[in-house]
Amino acid sequence: MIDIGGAKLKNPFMSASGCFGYGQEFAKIMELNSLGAIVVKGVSLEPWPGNKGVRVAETPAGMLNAIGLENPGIDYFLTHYLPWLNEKKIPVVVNIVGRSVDEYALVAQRLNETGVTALELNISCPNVKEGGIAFGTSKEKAFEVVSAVRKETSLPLWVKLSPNVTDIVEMALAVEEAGADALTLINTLTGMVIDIETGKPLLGNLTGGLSGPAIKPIAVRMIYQVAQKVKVPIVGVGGITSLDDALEFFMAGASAVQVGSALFRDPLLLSRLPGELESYLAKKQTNLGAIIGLARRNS
Amino acid sequence: MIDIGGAKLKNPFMSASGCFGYGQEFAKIMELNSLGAIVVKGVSLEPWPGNKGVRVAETPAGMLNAIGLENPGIDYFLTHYLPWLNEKKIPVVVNIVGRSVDEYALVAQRLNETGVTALELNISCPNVKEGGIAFGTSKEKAFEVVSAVRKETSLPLWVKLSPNVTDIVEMALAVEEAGADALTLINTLTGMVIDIETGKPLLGNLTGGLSGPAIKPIAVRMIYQVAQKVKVPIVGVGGITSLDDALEFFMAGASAVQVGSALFRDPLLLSRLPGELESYLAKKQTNLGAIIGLARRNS
Amino acid sequence: MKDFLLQVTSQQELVPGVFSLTLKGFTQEYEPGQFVQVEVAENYEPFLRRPISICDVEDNNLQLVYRLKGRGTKLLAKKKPGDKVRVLGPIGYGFPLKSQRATLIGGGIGVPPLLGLAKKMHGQGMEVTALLGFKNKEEAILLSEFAKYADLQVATLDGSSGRRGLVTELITNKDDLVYACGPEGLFRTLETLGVKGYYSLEKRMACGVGVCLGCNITVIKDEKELRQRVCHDGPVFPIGSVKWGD
Amino acid sequence: MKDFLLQVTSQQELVPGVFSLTLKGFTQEYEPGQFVQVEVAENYEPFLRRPISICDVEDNNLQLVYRLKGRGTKLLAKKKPGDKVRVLGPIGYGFPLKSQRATLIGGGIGVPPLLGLAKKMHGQGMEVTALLGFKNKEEAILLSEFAKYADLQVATLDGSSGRRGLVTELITNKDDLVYACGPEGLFRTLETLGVKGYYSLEKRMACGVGVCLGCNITVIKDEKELRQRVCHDGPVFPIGSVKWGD
Ligand SMILES: Cc1cc2nc3c(=O)[nH]c(=O)nc-3n(C[C@H](O)[C@H](O)[C@H](O)COP(=O)(O)OP(=O)(O)OC[C@H]3O[C@@H](n4cnc5c(N)ncnc54)[C@H](O)[C@@H]3O)c2cc1C
Ligand SMILES: Cc1cc2nc3c(=O)[nH]c(=O)nc-3n(C[C@H](O)[C@H](O)[C@H](O)COP(=O)(O)OP(=O)(O)OC[C@H]3O[C@@H](n4cnc5c(N)ncnc54)[C@H](O)[C@@H]3O)c2cc1C
Ligand SMILES: Cc1cc2nc3c(=O)[nH]c(=O)nc-3n(C[C@H](O)[C@H](O)[C@H](O)COP(=O)(O)O)c2cc1C
Ligand SMILES: Cc1cc2nc3c(=O)[nH]c(=O)nc-3n(C[C@H](O)[C@H](O)[C@H](O)COP(=O)(O)O)c2cc1C
Ligand code: FES
Ligand code: FES
Repeated sequence: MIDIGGAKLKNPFMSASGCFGYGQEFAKIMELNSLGAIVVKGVSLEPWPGNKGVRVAETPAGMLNAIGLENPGIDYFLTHYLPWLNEKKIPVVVNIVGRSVDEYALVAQRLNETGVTALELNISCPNVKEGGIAFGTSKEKAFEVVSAVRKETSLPLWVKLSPNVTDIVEMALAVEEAGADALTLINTLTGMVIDIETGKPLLGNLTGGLSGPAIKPIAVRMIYQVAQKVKVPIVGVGGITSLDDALEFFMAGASAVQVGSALFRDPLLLSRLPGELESYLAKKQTNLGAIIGLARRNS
Repeated sequence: MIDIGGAKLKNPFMSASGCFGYGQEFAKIMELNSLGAIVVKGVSLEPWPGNKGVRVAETPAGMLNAIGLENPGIDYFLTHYLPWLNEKKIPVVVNIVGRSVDEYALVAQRLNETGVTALELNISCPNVKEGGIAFGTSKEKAFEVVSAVRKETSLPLWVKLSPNVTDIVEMALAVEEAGADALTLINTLTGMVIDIETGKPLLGNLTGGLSGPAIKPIAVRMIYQVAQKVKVPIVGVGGITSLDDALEFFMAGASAVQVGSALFRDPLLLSRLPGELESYLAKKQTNLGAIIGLARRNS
Repeated sequence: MKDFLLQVTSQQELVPGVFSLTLKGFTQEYEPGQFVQVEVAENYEPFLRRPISICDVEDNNLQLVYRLKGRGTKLLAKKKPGDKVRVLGPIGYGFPLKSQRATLIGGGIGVPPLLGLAKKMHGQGMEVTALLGFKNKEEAILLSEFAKYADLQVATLDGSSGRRGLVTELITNKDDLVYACGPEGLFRTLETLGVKGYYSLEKRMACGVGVCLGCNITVIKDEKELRQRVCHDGPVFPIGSVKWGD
Repeated sequence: MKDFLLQVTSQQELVPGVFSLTLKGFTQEYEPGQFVQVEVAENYEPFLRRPISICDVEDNNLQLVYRLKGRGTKLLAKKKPGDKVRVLGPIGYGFPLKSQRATLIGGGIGVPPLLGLAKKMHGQGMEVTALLGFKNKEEAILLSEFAKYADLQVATLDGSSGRRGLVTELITNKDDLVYACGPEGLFRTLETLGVKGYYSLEKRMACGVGVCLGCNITVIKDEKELRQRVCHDGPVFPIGSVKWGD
């Protein structure tokens, strides 16, 4: 058993939020039970319609998405998706999105006593009440939203950081101080693709979030830097496509990892990873604990 | 003729600093005259030895470099490289690096009356005098170093911004106010590769700068955002491998572009681009001016 | 739905720029109108799979007909017999069969998925009319195949084959249930004409299986606006149900 | 130096995991010890070219011998006769010929570039001894080729071919000028033995042509420390001149 800030997982592999829906589609092609946990698509207080126009674009070794956090809201999640997931006895981590501190807090509150395993705050959302600056790019705002949610929940509280910042360590320390039990690193980097045929940005939203192998070196670097400074465990995410990639994340300091856009090209990846890790550990006669943070201890 | 903050170039294609040396090697396989300008490897006041150990690593659709700005210093540059370049009558843009405001200013001063076409300040260097924070990640420090150099030179002054910041527009506005004649966007993103065989970061310097196609969507986004806010022209760089890529940069708002790591896989790319652009413009019956910023006007 | 590693048995250029690829070992049942997600490169360049409609399946041989567009289809066209290709499918909901007569309307590269449909309808004893539209004679594909299963009529923009004009001008019986595949303009014309039936949509996709919400559109059902995924809830939707430009 | 688009004429697995690739149309003169930068994929995955030493050139046919290591060499091994490969070269400075007698010392995958050298020396009427070291008999390559141009002696770690032990144990004449290629350990042993001559270095490269400074090392020349690029100023350096671990 792996313990990520109080959440107990049977293996360190999870789906990344927004890349696995609420589990029902992938259940048709794999055993959801092979996952350490499912991290569901971001859930907000009310339903969000998301962005108009083209929402995904391919980029070199990656992609942009501008879904705009479309989701049916917490009530619908609780009545339509969670019961099914609970029945399957899979640990569920609920990714939470909001446009104000209150919205985050209210969603968190609604998840008490629902049997979910952990909360993951996606603080990359713009704070509409205060000028639209994302909670995830200001350490004061991040501190504020995490503190507010902390008051509402005793569930394991993970906070997912945005890489679009000058100093990731400062952000990590702020949310740790505010009461986060674990950190998820990293969300997407903001990017743009221009369609040279039309001379316009391809995405309806103009910009989108860059994910996939392209961002892996940035994720590994941020995890390495943050792991040296915080005491809480880190969940690594960003460009993982194979066990070798996951090992880089563990060695950088992640205690568990999430796989996102790689599932779009290799939908069975998450069903293979736990077994591949076991074989690797057996062959090397070691254990996961010895690998986590190895690169920091070695250098 | 293209005018980039007072620098006159016959076409909008340049080498990116650090990816073309001082021109002598590429001169063996191509006509240097086909370039709009050569941007030379960063030059400092004294010789810098650079980093130890492995200095380059391949990443998905890109690479990391941790050269550590090795260079023989401004005196050597002036006596050994510049005369040869001047003889060839190629516009030379000198990329300047320093560890303190004074170092930048002194290098700039030495370049007066030398016939160079423009200066490009690489402000991604750490400010060793003040705690090692890079000039390029603090708008106050960026303002300070650009102002100091501005006082020493009447040459066209380009400032090359680091993408490792929360708010690229804020940085751009600060250096514009400090007197920059043009902005170069973007330098590399900080990343890390871990060698899972040894369990150590692969690069001697631990982290390195990510370049190549992987970062293209981030460069395009930053150029698009900055072009809306500044009056000075923008030189785009980051992941360009083809004319199509360059067109994205022009449409985002770049008036000229630089090509860096793509030269390592396609060394003749820069010799083809000017002709390809001409054919494209002729076919579309348009001109470069009409394309620059098109995506901003269209959206 | 299953992730198959299939072997190429044939790759043929039907007309310049349009290829027919046959892959053996596709052992799942499918409904015409469903599609597959094709991995075009073993490394992640390009990164995403490509959605391609199922044209036909015969003896577990999956036939895909696709037009060269960008990098992905270019790489697909390089596959040779013996090469392996990863294919996830079948995906989505196909065309529902609801009557004894049907008019299939295909435009350009929208024609292929209607072939399997014509074949299935013909097999069930239905009376099938196939109206196929192309730019010109040089781009007309699959005509002899359609002729086996349907009363075939062709329109080309330049009149080089069949009637000159738009494929929708071939419609004579507006009461037939229509099954359409082609560009958005064709679908809008069908809506204007007021015909009933189904169309098969395209939208840029990432996952192709309903988890990323990259392909969402708004659909009107029972006078209510619903958010639907083209990949998972479609790609076939009732004519007139889609809110365009969303 | 030129950027060639060469056609594969043969691809052969010499021993498990070691391939010999021949490409036609390499029309430039070269010095043994020089290398080429090979583009292994047409798209940018992997992104960088791979440096491979020139093993031999005969009638403009470039022969490269390489060992499977990671993604790049794996892709290279998939090239078939008729495929085109981009190759930039020849790069760097080769082995200088300075005497009438020479001992070539190769270890493992360091052996191939010495073949062209042996051939050239033999062609100039020099007396050549070739000492080649391998892990075992199964990994021994190019023996019959070397035998044509040199007095050949082999060592293997397990004694399965030639003498059992390190290749450096085969050295009898310490006065010969030595030309070495192999792992760093071999080079350090040569330095300890105090022999004179040249070794050919490897370091991770990006550009391979001297512009990125990715492969810089410190070299001692006339008692002064110099920064040199393995790709552009080497890959051949005088034995004893390199400051290791830099
Ligand atoms: C459900 C569905 C079924 C399809 N069936 C067929 C078919 O049977 N035959 C056929 O020729 N084409 C079909 N298409 C279109 C086909 O998917 C695109 O032509 C193809 O993805 C282009 O890839 P590319 O790399 O060649 O082009 P690029 O333009 O380089 O592709 C770049 C990105 O945009 C996406 N993209 C580009 N055009 C389209 C498009 N029209 N629809 C969706 N995504 C697109 C690509 O998938 C890729 O992610 C279908 C599309 C969908 C959604
Ligand atoms: C001047 C020179 C000449 C060489 N000649 C030969 C030869 O004749 N035959 C042969 O088999 N090998 C030779 N090598 C080593 C060869 O370049 C590497 O084995 C090869 O690049 C590995 O690529 P990969 O993608 O298979 O491995 P990966 O490990 O996946 O490569 C990842 C990255 O590391 C680099 N890299 C990995 N190993 C080495 C290495 N040993 N040296 C330099 N870069 C490396 C790759 O080029 C690539 O950029 C030579 C290297 C140099 C520098
Ligand atoms: C289509 C898509 C939707 C996403 N939705 C969310 C989301 O709702 N909440 C969130 O925190 N992250 C979301 N992400 C970010 C991923 O969870 C992950 O952090 C990022 O994609 C990097 O990982 P990857 O490279 O493995 O995809 C989304 C990513 C993608 C590609
Ligand atoms: C090997 C290497 C060395 C570089 N050296 C410098 C430098 O000295 N000064 C500088 O401003 N940028 C330097 N850069 C950054 C490039 O000029 C460019 O901004 C970056 O690589 C992104 O462009 P690209 O993706 O086209 O390579 C270097 C990049 C590389 C790959
Ligand atoms: S493409 Fe992902 S939901 Fe349709
Ligand atoms: S590899 Fe670029 S200088 Fe040697």
